[in-house]
Amino acid sequence: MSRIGVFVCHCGENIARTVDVEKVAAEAARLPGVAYATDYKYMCSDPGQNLLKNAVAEHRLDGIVVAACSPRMHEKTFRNAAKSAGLNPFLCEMANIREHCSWVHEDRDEATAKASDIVAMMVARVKKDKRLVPITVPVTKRALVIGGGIAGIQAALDIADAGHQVVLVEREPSIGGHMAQLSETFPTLDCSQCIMTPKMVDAANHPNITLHTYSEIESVDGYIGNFQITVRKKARSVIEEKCTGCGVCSAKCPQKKIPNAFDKNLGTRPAIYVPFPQAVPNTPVIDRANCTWFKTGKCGVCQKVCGPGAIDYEQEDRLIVEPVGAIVVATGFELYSITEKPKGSPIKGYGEFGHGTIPDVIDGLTFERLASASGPTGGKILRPSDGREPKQVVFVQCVGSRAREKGISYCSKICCMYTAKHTMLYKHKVHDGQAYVFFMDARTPGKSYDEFWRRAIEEEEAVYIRGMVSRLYQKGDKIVVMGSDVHVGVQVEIEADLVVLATAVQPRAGADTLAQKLGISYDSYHFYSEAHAKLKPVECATAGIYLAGACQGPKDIPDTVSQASAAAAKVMTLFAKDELEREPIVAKVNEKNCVACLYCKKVCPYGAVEEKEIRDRQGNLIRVVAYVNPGVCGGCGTCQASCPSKSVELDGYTDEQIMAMIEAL
Amino acid sequence: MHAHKENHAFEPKIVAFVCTWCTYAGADLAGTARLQYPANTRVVKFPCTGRIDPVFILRAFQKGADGVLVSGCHPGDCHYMAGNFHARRRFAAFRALLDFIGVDLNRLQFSWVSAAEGGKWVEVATELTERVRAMGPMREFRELETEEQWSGAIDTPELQAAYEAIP
Amino acid sequence: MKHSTMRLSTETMNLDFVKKVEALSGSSVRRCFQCGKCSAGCPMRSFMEHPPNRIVRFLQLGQYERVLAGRSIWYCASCETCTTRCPNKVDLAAIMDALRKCSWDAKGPSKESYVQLANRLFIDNIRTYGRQYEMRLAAVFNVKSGQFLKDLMLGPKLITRGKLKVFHQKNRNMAEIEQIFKRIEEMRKKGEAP
Amino acid sequence: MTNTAQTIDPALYAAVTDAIRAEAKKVLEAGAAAAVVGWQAGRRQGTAMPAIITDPAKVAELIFSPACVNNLALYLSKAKKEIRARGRIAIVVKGCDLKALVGLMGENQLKREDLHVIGVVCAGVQRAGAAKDIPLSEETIAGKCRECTVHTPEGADVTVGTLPDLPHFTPVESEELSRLEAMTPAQRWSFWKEHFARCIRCYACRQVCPFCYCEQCLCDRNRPQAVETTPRPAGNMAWHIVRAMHLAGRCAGCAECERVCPMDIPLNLLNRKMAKELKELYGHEAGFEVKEKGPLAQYREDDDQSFIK
Amino acid sequence: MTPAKKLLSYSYYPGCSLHASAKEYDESTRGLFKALGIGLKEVPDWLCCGATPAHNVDELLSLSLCAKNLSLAEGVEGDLAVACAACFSRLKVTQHHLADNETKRKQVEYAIAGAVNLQKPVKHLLEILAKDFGLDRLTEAVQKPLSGLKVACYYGCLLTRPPEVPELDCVEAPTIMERVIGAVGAETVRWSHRMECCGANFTLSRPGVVLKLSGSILDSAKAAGADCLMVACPLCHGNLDIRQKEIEEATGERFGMPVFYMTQLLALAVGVAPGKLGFDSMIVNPLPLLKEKGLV
Repeated sequence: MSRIGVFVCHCGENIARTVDVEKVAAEAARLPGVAYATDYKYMCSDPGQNLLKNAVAEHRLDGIVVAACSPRMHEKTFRNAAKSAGLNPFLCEMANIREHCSWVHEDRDEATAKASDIVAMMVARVKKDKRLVPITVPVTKRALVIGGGIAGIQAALDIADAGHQVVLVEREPSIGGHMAQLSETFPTLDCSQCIMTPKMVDAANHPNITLHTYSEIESVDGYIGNFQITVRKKARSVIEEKCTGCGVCSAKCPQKKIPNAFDKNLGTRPAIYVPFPQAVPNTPVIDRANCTWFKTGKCGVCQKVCGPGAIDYEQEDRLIVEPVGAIVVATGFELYSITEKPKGSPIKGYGEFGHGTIPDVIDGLTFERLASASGPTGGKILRPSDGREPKQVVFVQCVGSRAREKGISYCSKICCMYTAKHTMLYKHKVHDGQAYVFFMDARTPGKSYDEFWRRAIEEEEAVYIRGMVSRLYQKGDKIVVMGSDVHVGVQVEIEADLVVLATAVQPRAGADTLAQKLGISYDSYHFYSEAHAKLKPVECATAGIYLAGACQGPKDIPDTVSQASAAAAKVMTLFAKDELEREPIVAKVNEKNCVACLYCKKVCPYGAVEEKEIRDRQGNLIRVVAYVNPGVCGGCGTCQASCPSKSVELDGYTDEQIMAMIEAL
Repeated sequence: MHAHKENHAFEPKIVAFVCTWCTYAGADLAGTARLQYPANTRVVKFPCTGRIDPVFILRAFQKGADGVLVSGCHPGDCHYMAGNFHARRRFAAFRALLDFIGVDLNRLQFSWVSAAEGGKWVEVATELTERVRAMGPMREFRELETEEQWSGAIDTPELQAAYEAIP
Repeated sequence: MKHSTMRLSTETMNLDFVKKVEALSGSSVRRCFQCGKCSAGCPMRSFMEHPPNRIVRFLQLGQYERVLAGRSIWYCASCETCTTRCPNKVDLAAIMDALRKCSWDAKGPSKESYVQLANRLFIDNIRTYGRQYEMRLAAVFNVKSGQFLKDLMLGPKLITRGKLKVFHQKNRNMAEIEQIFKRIEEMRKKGEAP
Repeated sequence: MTNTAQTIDPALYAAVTDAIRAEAKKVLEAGAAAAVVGWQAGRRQGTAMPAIITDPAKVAELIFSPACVNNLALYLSKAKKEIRARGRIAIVVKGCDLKALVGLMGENQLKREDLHVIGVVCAGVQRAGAAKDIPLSEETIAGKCRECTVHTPEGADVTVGTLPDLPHFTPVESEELSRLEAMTPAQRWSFWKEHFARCIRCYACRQVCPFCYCEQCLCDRNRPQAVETTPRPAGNMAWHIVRAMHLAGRCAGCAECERVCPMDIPLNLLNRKMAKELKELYGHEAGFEVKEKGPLAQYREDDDQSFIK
Repeated sequence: MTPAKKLLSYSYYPGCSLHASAKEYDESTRGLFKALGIGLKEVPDWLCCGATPAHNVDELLSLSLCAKNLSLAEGVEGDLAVACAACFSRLKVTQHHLADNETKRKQVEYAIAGAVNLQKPVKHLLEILAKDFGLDRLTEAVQKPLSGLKVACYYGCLLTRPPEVPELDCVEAPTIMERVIGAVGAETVRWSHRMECCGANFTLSRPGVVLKLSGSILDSAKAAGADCLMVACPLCHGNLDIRQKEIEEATGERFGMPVFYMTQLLALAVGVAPGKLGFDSMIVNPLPLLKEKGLV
């Protein structure tokens, strides 16, 4: 006969107001196998937990049901209490009579009856509970950071400074990300390159950081503490070890007119190139699609001029396997494009803004390149169409953002501030120019942010018009902006020389594919999902994977850096232990009954099921059975539901436990 | 005390099989938001809808449930990536079988309720409770429990009395 | 009324009217966040006393009198530019239709009688002839609106170019047309249709 | 294809019998198979029973006749499992039996390379209780054979026999299925309730099913007890529901369960219904090709979920 | 390249205007289709679609009228070809709307005492020419290329709106008219007011509106260097052609810009006799322009 203790919590008034807790305890006491039942005002308080611990000793309890709040709230608390009372923590269960009962029902009799039922179900369950021992797995104290923008660099530096090895993987030929493209940064207007470049160099030179640029994640295996990452190092056609970064190859390359994506195609670059002068590593890459050698088999100039002989046309992609214990995902964002999207894409372009066909309608990042001292115009604001200095510039905010019609309903968060910054930069560079901004709401929460926005209006004389733009069209060499001012209720028409659209912040293309490789979840826009919006903002629901920066949602630089450091701190917390404990909610195979139909293997989302051969002492194969690798098992139990003979059982959710609950109804 | 409360002649027993990550959390959210719904639902928590064996549904009906609710994460949101996709097929087949056996499928509800959908949990639980209330008790399985072999019907006064005595 | 203080209370905000408009139009009113894109592109804005976004704003505040009393709703050309470009999928063109119907059913407290008159004659024409006969439409409009000389110069020009038919044949579906009108009236009488 | 005669010409069976014997002799003598699983004449006139022949001299015992109802796949999945230890086995299969073999291969119970499959062209077999030794007709042919689509097995190592013209038979099984589908749930419930109430839980259906090869059946377990084991209506209902569910997407329709049922419960109706549903839902048909994953072991992200709120 | 020639045949809903003020649209449509070998059979005793006035004040009436026309069209084989942009929009909206809304569908079904035909494909002439017939075949059929003629294609409001309903082309930046007229050799101009409102049915009640809106359309087309406008809607045509003189008087600017129905130009290009295209019923005489370009 079991000796179960039942502890009914009042939760102050939260439960006791609608549930007659004394009655629940009294009825519980009458249940078979219950040795002790009581109620208490706050079970989770120190005295409450002591009450529980004393009762375990006094009544020699071999199982506990705490009828209180949701197990999601306090299961850990009470299991720890049980543990310190000498009881296996998995013999402690919670009956949720708050969230599932007292808070959702008003009738006291009904709520009390329901609470008693819930307690009875949990008592029946706890009788079938087994003692479980947490599983320990060793931790590989090496971290992978995916993405070499400011988020990835910050996270990598923090982890490396703490003394751990870091593998930093970047898709582009250079690290730096979007921040390397920016001119100045709000709200202080310090030069982006000046604060970014030193960090890039630090990351590259750090003894604990291994840098893989021009590389992508091929596959991810394993689990927290024990991931195996396969990195695809794309063929650079340049041997990194040999290259000195002298730049002769780029200078001599006969292909010069390739649009430079880093400069938003405003400038050009050769076929063998570094994306920008401050690139890290300063090792060029051959753009094979545009290289004469690769297109025609003729040329070879770069190879001829390279002193160290670093050019290798035969180079192939390489796959490198990196064992790591934790992963920081920092893949960043890209800007929404107003061009017409292919059929089937949920995102629509802006036909009313010309679908991107009007040359002097540009996006915010293009404006950054125009304003950047290291940009294609040397920091002069010049129109892409004719290179003239625009005297009337119209900025339009919320293009794509907050527009459910266009497939995006969220606020991109950074545009209000960078548009204010743009008006200032413009005014600083074109003193006789006038900036106009069409906006819906100015969202400027943040330290010194609102003051910054006000400064754009009050001191830099930007004209802010509250209202949206219906249409843009070319008229001669001007762009007619048809907008409205909803404050005065009139239509506004501006003949602009340049129009800058603050287009929406979106996750990187391919964010979903990477998420599938990592086994992390993402929202309908493909932003990665954190485990808890408030309390676990940098953790993924998948253990051992952390998020930093705009891949999780639109973020400005201060927020991104904070989150990157937070993710790094989480990695360090993980690395502070040599071994990890995890809940032993894993499936086990009853080898006696298993007939190896391998239904379990077919449905396992984790690939945790293997075939195991049972041999006799002579080594003859007797039969094959299924085997669940407890390190890989995620604990979903799909195998058990699928197994015809129930020869695989999920600890913590066995058929016995569940049937007992159903039967207690 | 509660003037607005209606007195029903029949209070159905509803068993809800839910996954811990989405629907259980959604039901918690309904609690946190103090949304009200009928007190007929009894929740059995699973790690994932993928763990829910059709046998449990059958067992619940046999043990006196008047309605069964099965609920988990929306497709694509499964904490275990694909548990709910497997569950979806399994339940599609199982409900076809129950229908063919002659169980009124209005007593069996499947839903996706995410951790954020406290309101939807309330809606689903309320709707099923009220629908089953209108249908009356699940007599079919309960009658089977009372019957002995070879007895096609409750045709003796003793059996009738025994049936009436079932709570 | 135009400039008087808007006193807001649950009594002065007629939200039932808003719900009716939402039901008739099949479009949410609340969803609008007043970005003003509708007004920016509205070809008829300069003829209206309230720009389209303000019409929606008045509805959000339950101020239906201000909407129905104005001429804005009758100056909407149903070009659907607003609906097409609304970032929030507010179907303003349908809301305008719904408002006109409300005004029409209430026998029009609006100032804009010419447009209403033209609409009424147009629909009467359908009921009587099954099709439009522009000559008749224009002539009756001018008589009823008291603008006997309007477009006087255009008429003969059009007739000589065969553009206005002076005579017309009866449509063989006339009885059915009448039935459609009758059944709609009947449904409305029974409260089965809006 | 249709003939005007009302019976099936028995010449087919005699021809097939000869061919089986020749093939069996060949493979045994050549050592290509350690044993041949087939049918031999039963003790009573006009009956047949399974046979395992290892001696080439005894191949003349093998026969094929309308009485060869047994699905021999059973003899590889569980009944005479030990013979598999002898090496490669030759097995004589009708089209419906081959479907079971294919299913078992998909479930890792058999390997194709371990088998020498002798497919026989089959025009049909007898229904249970039919008069023996007369040509098959509307009166005597088994229900499953009336709508058979696999008279000629595909994918065997050798296939023997030529299909004669067949008379038209009433498709009683699909008619019965449609009749049930047209009923109200309450009517269906009382239909099944009456049938299941008769069940004596002899488990002949389980014994004869090639797919019921579990070491321990869920329904025999008592910790926890998922299904009541005594032959009472409640447990019977549960047993038949669990059985149908476990066979869903796997059962290839040999209808042996129904044939062996001493209480005449129309078990194959349940199997047919599940097969039909899974075909409609997921386009799955059991037994035509070796599939690594059955319909309930895989999914598509866009599977129907119209029944889920 | 060219797909195998197939015989195309359509049921035809001309709409009220095409029997009156826009008769040249009707004539040229029939002429064009005959020349291209496309069958066209008028729906007998069709009714007015209700146009803008009906849905303006009485949606149910508007839907019922269109639904009635759809069921009348059921009797005539082939997809329903519609010339007038307004009728096209109303018929499409009716199908789109009633497919989604069961309540309204029931009401309409009661009003017209029959089922609503949601299946009959409703197609604008442009769609038939560009998609069903094909631009390659159109080019092949050209006898008199319109080379040298600079055309401003004017879409107006209802050819592509409301979004998601007509599915004719991109709702904001359509090119179907340019592609069709380009296929017969005309030059098209890039201009800004292709989809601005002309003032529509205010032509009767508030002509002042029309003068302003249509005025800016003409202005923009002229500034872009167009010789003429091409339209696919009788109402737009009315405002731009019939009222052009008044607009000139009001603005003091001289346009003299002929306004063609697209079928007139296409028919001319495929060799239909100019006399059959109703050029004489246009208020702004197009003949001088056509003579200048050597097209008549």
